[in-house]
Amino acid sequence: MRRRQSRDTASETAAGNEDGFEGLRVRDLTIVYGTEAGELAAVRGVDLDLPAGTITGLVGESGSGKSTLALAMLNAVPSPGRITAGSVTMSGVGDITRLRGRALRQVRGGVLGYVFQASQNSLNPLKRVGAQLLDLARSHGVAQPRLILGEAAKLCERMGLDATRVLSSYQHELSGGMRQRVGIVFALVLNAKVLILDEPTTALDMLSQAAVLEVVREIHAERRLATVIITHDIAVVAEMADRMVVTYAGRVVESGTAGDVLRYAAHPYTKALLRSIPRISGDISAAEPLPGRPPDLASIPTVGCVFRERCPLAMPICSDVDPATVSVGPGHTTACHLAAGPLAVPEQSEEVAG
Amino acid sequence: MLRTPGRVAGVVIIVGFAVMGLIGPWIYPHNLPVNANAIYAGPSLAHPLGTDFEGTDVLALLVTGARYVLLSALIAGLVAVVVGTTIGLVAGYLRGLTDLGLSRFTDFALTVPGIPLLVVLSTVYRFTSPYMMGVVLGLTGWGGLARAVRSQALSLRERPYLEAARGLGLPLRHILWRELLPNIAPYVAMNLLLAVIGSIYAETGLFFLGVLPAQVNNWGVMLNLAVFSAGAIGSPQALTYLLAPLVSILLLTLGIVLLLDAVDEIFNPRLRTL
Amino acid sequence: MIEVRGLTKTFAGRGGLLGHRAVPALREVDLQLPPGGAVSVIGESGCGKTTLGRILCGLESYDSGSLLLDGRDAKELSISERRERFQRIQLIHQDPYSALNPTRTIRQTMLASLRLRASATKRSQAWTERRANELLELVGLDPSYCLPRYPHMLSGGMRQRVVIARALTVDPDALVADEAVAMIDVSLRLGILGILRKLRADLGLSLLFITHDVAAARYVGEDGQLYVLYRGQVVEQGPVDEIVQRPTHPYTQCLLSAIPVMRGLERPGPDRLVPLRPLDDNVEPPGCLLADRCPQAQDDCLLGRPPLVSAGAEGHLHACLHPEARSVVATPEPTGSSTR
Amino acid sequence: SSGGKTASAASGGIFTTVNEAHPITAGAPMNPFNASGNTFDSYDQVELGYSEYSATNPNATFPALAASWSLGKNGSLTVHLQPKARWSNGAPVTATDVKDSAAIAFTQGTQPSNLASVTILGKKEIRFNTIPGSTNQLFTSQVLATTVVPASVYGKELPSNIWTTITAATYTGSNPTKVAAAKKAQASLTTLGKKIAAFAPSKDVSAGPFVLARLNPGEALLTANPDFWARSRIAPKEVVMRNYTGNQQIWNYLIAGQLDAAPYTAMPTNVLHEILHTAGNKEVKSPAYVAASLAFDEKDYPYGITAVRQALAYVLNRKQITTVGESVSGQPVRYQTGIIDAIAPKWLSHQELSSLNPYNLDPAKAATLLKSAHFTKKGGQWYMPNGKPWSMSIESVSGFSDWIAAGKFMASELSSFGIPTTESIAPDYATYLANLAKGAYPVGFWLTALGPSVADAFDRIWGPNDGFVAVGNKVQHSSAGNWMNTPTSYHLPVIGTVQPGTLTADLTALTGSAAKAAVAKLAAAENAELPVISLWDYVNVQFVNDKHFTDWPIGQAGLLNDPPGVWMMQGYVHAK
Amino acid sequence: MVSASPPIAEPQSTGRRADARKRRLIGVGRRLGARIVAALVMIWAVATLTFFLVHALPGNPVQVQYETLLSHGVPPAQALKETRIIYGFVSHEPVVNQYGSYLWQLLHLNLGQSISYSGVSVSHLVLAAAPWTVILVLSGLVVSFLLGVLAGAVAAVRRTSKLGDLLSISGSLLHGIPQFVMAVLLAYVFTTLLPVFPFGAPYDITVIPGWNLAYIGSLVSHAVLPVFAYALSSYGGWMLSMKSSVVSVLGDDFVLAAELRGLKPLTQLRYVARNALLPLFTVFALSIGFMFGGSIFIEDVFDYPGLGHLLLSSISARDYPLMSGTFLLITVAVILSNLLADLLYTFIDPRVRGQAS
Ligand SMILES: Nc1ncnc2c1ncn2[C@@H]1O[C@H](COP(=O)(O)OP(=O)(O)OP(=O)(O)O)[C@@H](O)[C@H]1O
Ligand SMILES: Nc1ncnc2c1ncn2[C@@H]1O[C@H](COP(=O)(O)OP(=O)(O)OP(=O)(O)O)[C@@H](O)[C@H]1O
Ligand SMILES: [Mg+2]
Ligand SMILES: [Mg+2]
Repeated sequence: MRRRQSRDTASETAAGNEDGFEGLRVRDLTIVYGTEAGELAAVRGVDLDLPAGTITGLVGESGSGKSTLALAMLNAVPSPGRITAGSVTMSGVGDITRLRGRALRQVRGGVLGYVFQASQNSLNPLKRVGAQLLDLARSHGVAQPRLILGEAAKLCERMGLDATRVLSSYQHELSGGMRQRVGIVFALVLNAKVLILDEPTTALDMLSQAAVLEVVREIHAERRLATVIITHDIAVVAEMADRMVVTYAGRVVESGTAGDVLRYAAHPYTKALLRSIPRISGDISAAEPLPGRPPDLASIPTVGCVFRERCPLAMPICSDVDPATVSVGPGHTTACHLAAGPLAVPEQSEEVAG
Repeated sequence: MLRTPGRVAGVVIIVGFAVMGLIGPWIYPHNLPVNANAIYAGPSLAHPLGTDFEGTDVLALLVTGARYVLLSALIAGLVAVVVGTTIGLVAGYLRGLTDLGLSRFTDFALTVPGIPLLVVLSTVYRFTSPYMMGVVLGLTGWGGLARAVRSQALSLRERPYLEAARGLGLPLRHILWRELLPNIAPYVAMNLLLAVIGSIYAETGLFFLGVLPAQVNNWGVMLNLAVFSAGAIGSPQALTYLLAPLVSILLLTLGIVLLLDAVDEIFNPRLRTL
Repeated sequence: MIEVRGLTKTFAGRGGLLGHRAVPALREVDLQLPPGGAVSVIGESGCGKTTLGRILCGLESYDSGSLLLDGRDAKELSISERRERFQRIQLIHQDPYSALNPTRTIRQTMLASLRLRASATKRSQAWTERRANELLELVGLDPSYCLPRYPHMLSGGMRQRVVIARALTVDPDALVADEAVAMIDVSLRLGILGILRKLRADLGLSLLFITHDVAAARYVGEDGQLYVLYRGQVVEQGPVDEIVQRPTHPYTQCLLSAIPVMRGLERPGPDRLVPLRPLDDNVEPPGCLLADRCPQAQDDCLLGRPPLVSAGAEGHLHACLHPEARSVVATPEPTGSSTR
Repeated sequence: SSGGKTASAASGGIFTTVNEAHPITAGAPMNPFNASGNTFDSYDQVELGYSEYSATNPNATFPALAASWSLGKNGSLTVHLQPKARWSNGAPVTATDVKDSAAIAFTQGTQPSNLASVTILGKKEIRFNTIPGSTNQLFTSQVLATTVVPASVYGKELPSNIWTTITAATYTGSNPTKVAAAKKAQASLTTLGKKIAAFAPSKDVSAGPFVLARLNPGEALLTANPDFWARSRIAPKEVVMRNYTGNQQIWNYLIAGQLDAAPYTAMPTNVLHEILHTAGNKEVKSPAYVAASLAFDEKDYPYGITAVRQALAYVLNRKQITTVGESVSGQPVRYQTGIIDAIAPKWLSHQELSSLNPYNLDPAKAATLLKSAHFTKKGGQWYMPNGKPWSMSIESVSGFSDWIAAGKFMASELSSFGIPTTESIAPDYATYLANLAKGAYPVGFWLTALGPSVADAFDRIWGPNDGFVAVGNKVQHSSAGNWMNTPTSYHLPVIGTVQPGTLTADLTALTGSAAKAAVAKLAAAENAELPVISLWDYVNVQFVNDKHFTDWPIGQAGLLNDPPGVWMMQGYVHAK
Repeated sequence: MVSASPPIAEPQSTGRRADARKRRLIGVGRRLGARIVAALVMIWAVATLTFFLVHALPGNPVQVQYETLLSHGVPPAQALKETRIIYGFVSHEPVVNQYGSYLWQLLHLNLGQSISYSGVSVSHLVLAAAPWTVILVLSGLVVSFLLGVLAGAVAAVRRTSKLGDLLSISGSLLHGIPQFVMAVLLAYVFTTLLPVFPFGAPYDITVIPGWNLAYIGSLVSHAVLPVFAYALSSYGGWMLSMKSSVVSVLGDDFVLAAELRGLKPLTQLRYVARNALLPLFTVFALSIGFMFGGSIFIEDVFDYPGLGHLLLSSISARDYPLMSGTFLLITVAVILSNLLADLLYTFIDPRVRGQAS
C-alpha cells in the first residue's frame, strides 16, 4: 500500500511541472557504445514526441539505432552503451534518464510497456505465463496480485487468445503469434501509458502479423496510449502509424504524419527506401534497389550528412556540414541540405559544437 | 594466438615437459645412481630437489619419469579422441539404428566409472608399458567426447551449409572431412587436451594408489612412495620428494589448461584475425 | 520440367516420443514447374512450404505421390541419376548466416563444387578460378573482396548472393528459394530479388519461390504461377496477377488482406477482410480444413474436403465450396507523387 | 582423536593402540577363528599361556588362563586353570571350555602336532595326551598356545562325536580302511572348521582383561572385564583399538602422539625421528626372530652354481641394503647361518662362529669366483658360461616397502657390478607365494630364521619349500612345493656330508648337545652353500608413550614380543 | 457433427486441455518407464561385464577356489557348493549356466561371500561400506555445488571486475588439481602442519552412535577433510560451468525482458538462477558418477571406510568376490544416481516434460 501511495504523490508533483503535453518526449538524446575504437554514437541528437493517442512509427534499416533508442526510453541501454546527453520525459513522471533504483523499476512495466524485438523468447521458459504475471504484479506492489490474472485474461480474450490455456502454458507451448500477443499483455496489464513495440512482427507470417497489428491498433485506441512501433518494414508503419519517423545511422532524417512522409518524402533516403519496396499492385518494375550497405557504428561519418555515401544527390557540402532539421510542411521535418534549399546557411547546432 | 602471457606460459610449460620426456632419459644413465649415505637428503647443489629412499636424485627421477607419464597420456588422449570422434561422428551423421547402438554403447562406457574399472583391470594387467597404459586409459575415456561429437554432428548435419554441400553433390569424404570436421575441430582439440589431463590424473592416481606395480619410474610411483613409504606427510624431510611429482603434475595440467582457451581461437576463423 | 503429383508427406511428430501426434505437412499436392518458369508458393507458417521445397530438391522423402523430373519418376532413377538430376535443382536457404560453412573461405566454398565439375568435364584449374569470379560478378559481388574472406566477414545480403553464386556452380536448371530474402534487410531485399529475376531472364532458370511476401513473388515471377498452401493443401492456384487481383478462396483473400497497406500511396482493397484467428493445428476439421477459421464457413463445409476445381479464369483453380471473388489487395493511390 | 586424553591417574583411562593382526571389520563375527574376526588377542581373547620367546627354551611360557602346568612321564601335559578365571558373563572358566577349544583347534589345523586327546581331570584341571610314540619338543608351548573360547557359546557348534572324528582323523598307520576313514574324518573336520570360522556369536564373551563394547570401521572399543581373574593388575578402563591398512597411518598416529603403544612397523629413519620428536614417545627394541633374505630357485640357470650365489653375497653391500630398506628395525646380517645373529652365539661355539665365511663386501673376490666358474666380463657386462649375457630380476611384493626399497637398491648395485638387474614387484603376498611355489621366480625375497625355535628357522630353508615334508616321524623329499630345488646333500670340507632336509626334521626331536651339533652342521651348510643370502635381521621396534601410562616391560625381550594385554596380565603398564 | 458451428465451443476446448494434460502425464509416465528400463538394462550390462571380468582374471579365481577346496580334501560336490556360495557360479560348468546362476544370485541381491573376510557375505560388507561413501559423495557434492554455484554466479555477474577475475582464476586453478593431490595436500596441511582434524575412522569410537551431539560432531569432524578434498577438487568445475551458464542466460532475451518489465531484482535473480542451474543438472548426474569413482582416492588417503576403500583392500587381498561385488555396487550407484538426476531433470524442466505433449 505504501508503495502505491508514494508513487502517487510523486506523480502529482511531477505533473505540476508539465506544460500540458501528455506522453513521452525525447529531447536531444545521444547514446554511445564503448567499442574497441572508442565510444561511438549509435543515436545522436534525437528529438521525438510521442503524444498520447498517437501511433508513431519508427523506421530505419538494421543498425540505425532503433532498438537503442527504444531501450533508452526505459533508461535501459545495456552496457557498454550509455546515454551521454538528452532527456526522456514522461508526463507525470519526469525525466526517466535520471531515475534510479525502485523508481525506475516502477516506471518500467508500470508506465512504459515494452514489447521486445525478440518477443518470441521474452518469457522465462521455466515458469507458466500466469506465474510470471503474478511476479510482475508483486514486483509492482499491486495490492492483490491475483486480480492481475483477471485483467490479463481479459486482455488475452481481447486478442483472440484462449486465456485459461495461455495463462497455464509455458512459453514453448505457445506459437510465435501467441507469444507476441502475450508480450503485449505483459506490457499493458499494469495499465501502461506508453507502449513501445520493437519489431513486433519480424518473425511472424503475414496472418499473424496482421492479427497482432490489429490488436495493437484496437488497444491503442481503447486506452489512448502513446504507441511507438519500431520496424524496418515501412509498410507496417504506413499501415498503422499516425506519425512516422525515419532514422538513419542514429539520426532522425525525416519525420511527419505518415501520409505526408509517404506522399511527400523529402529526404533522399526516405525516397530510396520507398522505391526499393515492391508493391502488390501497379507497375512492378518501378521498384529500384537502394545502393550500398546499411551503416554500422564504425563507418558512420561523424561530420556531415550520414547518408551522403549512398545518396544519389550528394553535394560537397554534405560531407562537411551536418544538415539542419528543417520544416518542409506542417509538422513535417527533414534533415537534408537539399530540403533546406541550396542557399541555406548551416546553423552550427549545439551537439556538433559539443 | 599467443597474445596473452598465460598462453605463452602454457606453451612454455608444455614444451618444457615434452623436451623433458624426449631427451630426459638420455641425459641420465639407465640405472640412476644410488647412494645409501644420502637418503632423503634435502635440496643441495648436487641434488636440487633432494634424494629419495635410496639416495637417488629426485630431479633425475622426475625427468626420467616424465616420459612414461607424457607418452601414455598422449596415447590415451589420441586413442580417446580417435575412438570418441569416430563413434560420435558415425552415430551423429548416420543416425538411425547405428546411432541407437553406438549411443547405448557410449552411455555404457560413460556409466562404468573409470578409476574403479582401471583399479579392477590392474589385477589383470600390470601396465609396465606406457603404450599399454595409454591404450587402456584411452579406451576407458572416450565416452564424453563421443557423446559431445555425436550431438554436434547431429545438429551440424541439419545445418543448411551441410545440406547445401550434399545438394551440390559433394562426396561424403569431402563433407565429413572438409565441411563437418573443421566445425567440430575445436571441440575435438579441446577434448584431446582434456583427455590428456584426465589420463595424467588417472594414471598417476593409479600408481599413487599402489595398485599398479612400482616397477616403472613414474611420477605416480614417486607420489606413492613418498606418501606410503617415505612418510612424507608426517615428516618434512621427504617433502621435496612428495612435492616434486605433485608440482609437476599441477604444472603440466596448468600448462594444458592455459592452452585450452587458445584452442578455440586456432580453429575458429571468427576469432582469428586475418 | 519438374512436376509433383499427389505429393503427401506426414511427419511423425517432433520429440519422437510415443503417443505423439503425426503432423501432415503436405496433402496431395500437384505442382508443375516448367523450364524457365516461376512458381511462387505462399501460405502461413507451418503450411508445408519448406517441406515442399526440400522434397523438390531431393532433400526430404515423401510418403506418397510422385515427383517427376523431366517426365521420369524420381523413385525410378538410379542413385547416380538421382544425384545428378537433383544437383540441378538447388536450394537457396532462408538463413544466409548458416548457409555458408563458417570454417571455410568463400573461395573454398565456391571451388569445392567447381573443382568437381572441372574434373568431370576435363577443364583446367584456371577455369574454376575464372568461373568463380564470373559467378560472383553475376550476383553483383566483387570477387577480389569476397573470395579470400570468411562468411562472418560479409553482410547478410552479400552472403545470400554468395549462396546464389554457389548454387550456380553446378549449372542448375531450377532454383528453389525458400524465403530467400526474409532475413535480409529491407533495403537490400530488392537487390537479391533482382538477381533471381535476372537469372530467370538471362539463364532461363526455373524458380520455385517460397515466400510470405506476395509482392516479392510478383516481382520475381510476374509471369508465373502462384500457389496458396493451407495446412499442406493447395487451396488456390493460378497466374500471379489473377490470384492477387481476383482471389476466390477465403483463405487467399485473408492472406492478401493481411498485406499492410501503404496508406497514402495505396488505397486498401474494397473487400479487405479482418485477420483470421490463430491456427490451432490440434484440431483437424473433418471437411474443409479452413472450416474452423473461415469467415464464410457454412454447415456443409464440415461435410467433406472440397476438391481443387476451376475458378473460371484460365488456369485458376480453387478448393472452396462457397467461393466468392473479392478485391482485397491495395491499389496505388492515383495522386502518388513525391513532391508537394 | 581420543588418544587417552581423558585418562585419570587412578583409573588409567583409555589405552589406545593399533590392532596389527587383522582389519577391524564392522559386521565380521566376534570369533577368534575368523580371519578377520573382531576379537583381539590378549585383550578379549586369551590363550592358556603366551610364549616367552626364549632363544634356548622354546617351551618357556608366561601363564595366562593356565595358572600352572606339568609334564607327565608319557609326554602328556596337565594344565591347572586360574582358579578365579571367569567369563565376562560371570560363568567360571572350566576344563570343558578348554576341551572344546582343543577340539576347535583340530578343526582349524592349529592343534599341537602330536596331540591325541584331552582328558578332563577336574573343574579346573585338564590333561593333554600325545600320540603314543611321537616326539615333539614343542608340545608344551603348542598346547599352551591354545586359544580358549567359552563352551557355552561354541559347544553348540561342535557335534557330539567330535572326539571320535578327531581320533579317526589322527590315524597314522597303514590300515587301508582306517586310512580311508581318516581321510573322511579330516574332510569333515575341514568343513566343520569353515563353519566354526564363520560362526558369529551374538555377543562377545571374554575371559581376558577386556570385553569388546562396540566398533566402527576404523576403531574398536573394549572395556575392562570386571570378572577378569587379575582385575587389579589391569590399569586401563578402556582400550581403543585402531585399525590400519598402511604403515603410514601408524606413523601418523605416532607422530600425533595418539598411541599409548604401537606394534612393530617398518619405517624410514626420517619418520623415526619425527616419532621420537613427539612428547612421550619412546622406542622399545627387542629381537625379532626373523630375517629378510634373498632366496634362489636353483633349478634356474645359473643360480644352481654355488660360486654364483657366493659371488652375489660378496657383491651385495648388506649394510647399505639395510640402511635403504630397513634402517630403523633392521640389522645387517653378520653370519650367514640360517638363524638370527642375536642367538647364533648361543648355539655355535666361538670357534665355530669364527670359521664361518663372513662374506664381507668384496667385488673383486666375486669377480674371481665368477671367472673361476667360467663367467666372463665384456664391456662392463657379465656373460654366463653358456655365452649369454647375464641379467637378473629380483622379485619383491607390493606394499612391502622395505623389500621394494632394498630390491631396487640391490638392482642398482648388481647393475653397476655388471649384471643388469631389475626389480619386479608382485601385486600382493598371496600371488607372490603362489608364483614362488610354481617356480616362477629365480631370485626373490624370503623371510628366514623364524624363531625362536631353531628347528623352525632351518625349516624355512630345508623344509616344505625345499621339498622336505615330515610325514609322521620321517621326512620325505618330493618335488611338490619345492621351489628352492637345493641338492638333498652337501659335501662340506671339514664336516663332511650333510643331509640338511633330514637333519632339519630331526632337529625338532633333538635336545642339548645333539641339537647344538645339528645346528652347527646346518649353519655351516648354509654358510658354505648359501641357498639363501640373509640380508638383515629384523629388530622388533615398538613405541610406547609415557603420557598416560608407565611401567612398560622395557628390557623384557620375550614379553615385548607378546601383545600389550600380556604385559598387563604380567603386571606391567600402570596409570600415570 | 454437422451442427457444430465453426468457432470452437468452450466445453470442447476444456476437453482438449484435459486431454493434453492426460497426454502429458502419459508422456511423463512413459519417459519414466523408459528410463527405468534403460537403467535396468545398464545394470545388467555392468553385471555382465563384471562376470566376464572375473572370468578374465589371471588364473581364474573361481577355478582356483574350487581346486583349493578339493586339495583340502573337500568332496567335489561340497567344493562345488562352497565355490558357488563364494562366487555365485562355478567355473567348470558351461559358461551359459555359470552366467545364469550368477545373474540368478544377483537377482536375490546375493553377491557371494568374501574370501578375505571369511564367512562374511559381500552384500553385508558393501552395504556396510556404502553409507560412508554416500555421506562423503553427497556432502562433498552439496558443499562444492553450493560454493561453486555461488562463486560462479558472482563471477558471471561481476565478470568485468577484479572479484570476478579472482573467482574465475580460483576456479580454473582448483579445477586443475587432481583429487588425490588435493587429498594429499589437505592431509599434509591439516593432519601434520596443523593437526586439527582427526582421521582414520568415520567417528570417534568413544562416543555412542545415535542422535546425540557428540556423535554427530564426531561424524562431522572426521568427515571434514575428505569432504573438503572432494568439494575443493570439484568446486572449480561447478564454478566454471555455473559461470558460463549464467553468462549465457544473462544474454537471453527473457532476462532483459524481466528487467524492462520492472521485476524486482530478487525475482530477476531467481529467473536467472533457475535457468542457469538447469543445464548444470546433467553435469550433476555425470559428476555423481565421477565422484563415486573418485572416492577411491579420497578414501585411500584419509582411510575413510567407504566403497573405494573396500575395493582397494579387496584388490590387495585378491578377494575377487568382494572386488567384483564392490565394483558392481559402485557402478550401480552411478547408474541409479544418473537415473535420479535424469528424472529430476524431467520434472524440473517443463520443456523436457513438454516433449511428451
Ligand atoms: N552492445 C553493443 N555494443 C556495441 N555496439 C552496439 C551494441 N548494441 C548495438 N550496437 C550498435 O549500435 C548500432 C545500433 O544498434 P540497434 O540494435 O539499436 O539497431 P537497430 O536499428 O535496432 O537494428 P536492428 O534492425 O538490426 O534491430 C548498431 O550499429 C549496433 O552495431
Ligand atoms: N523434421 C520434421 N519433423 C516433424 N515435423 C516437421 C518437420 N519438419 C516440418 N515439420 C512440420 O511440418 C509442418 C510443415 O512444416 P514446414 O517447415 O514445411 O512449414 P513452412 O510452411 O515452411 O513454415 P514456415 O513458414 O514457418 O517456414 C509444420 O507443422 C512443421 O511443424
Ligand atoms: Mg533492433
Ligand atoms: Mg519454412
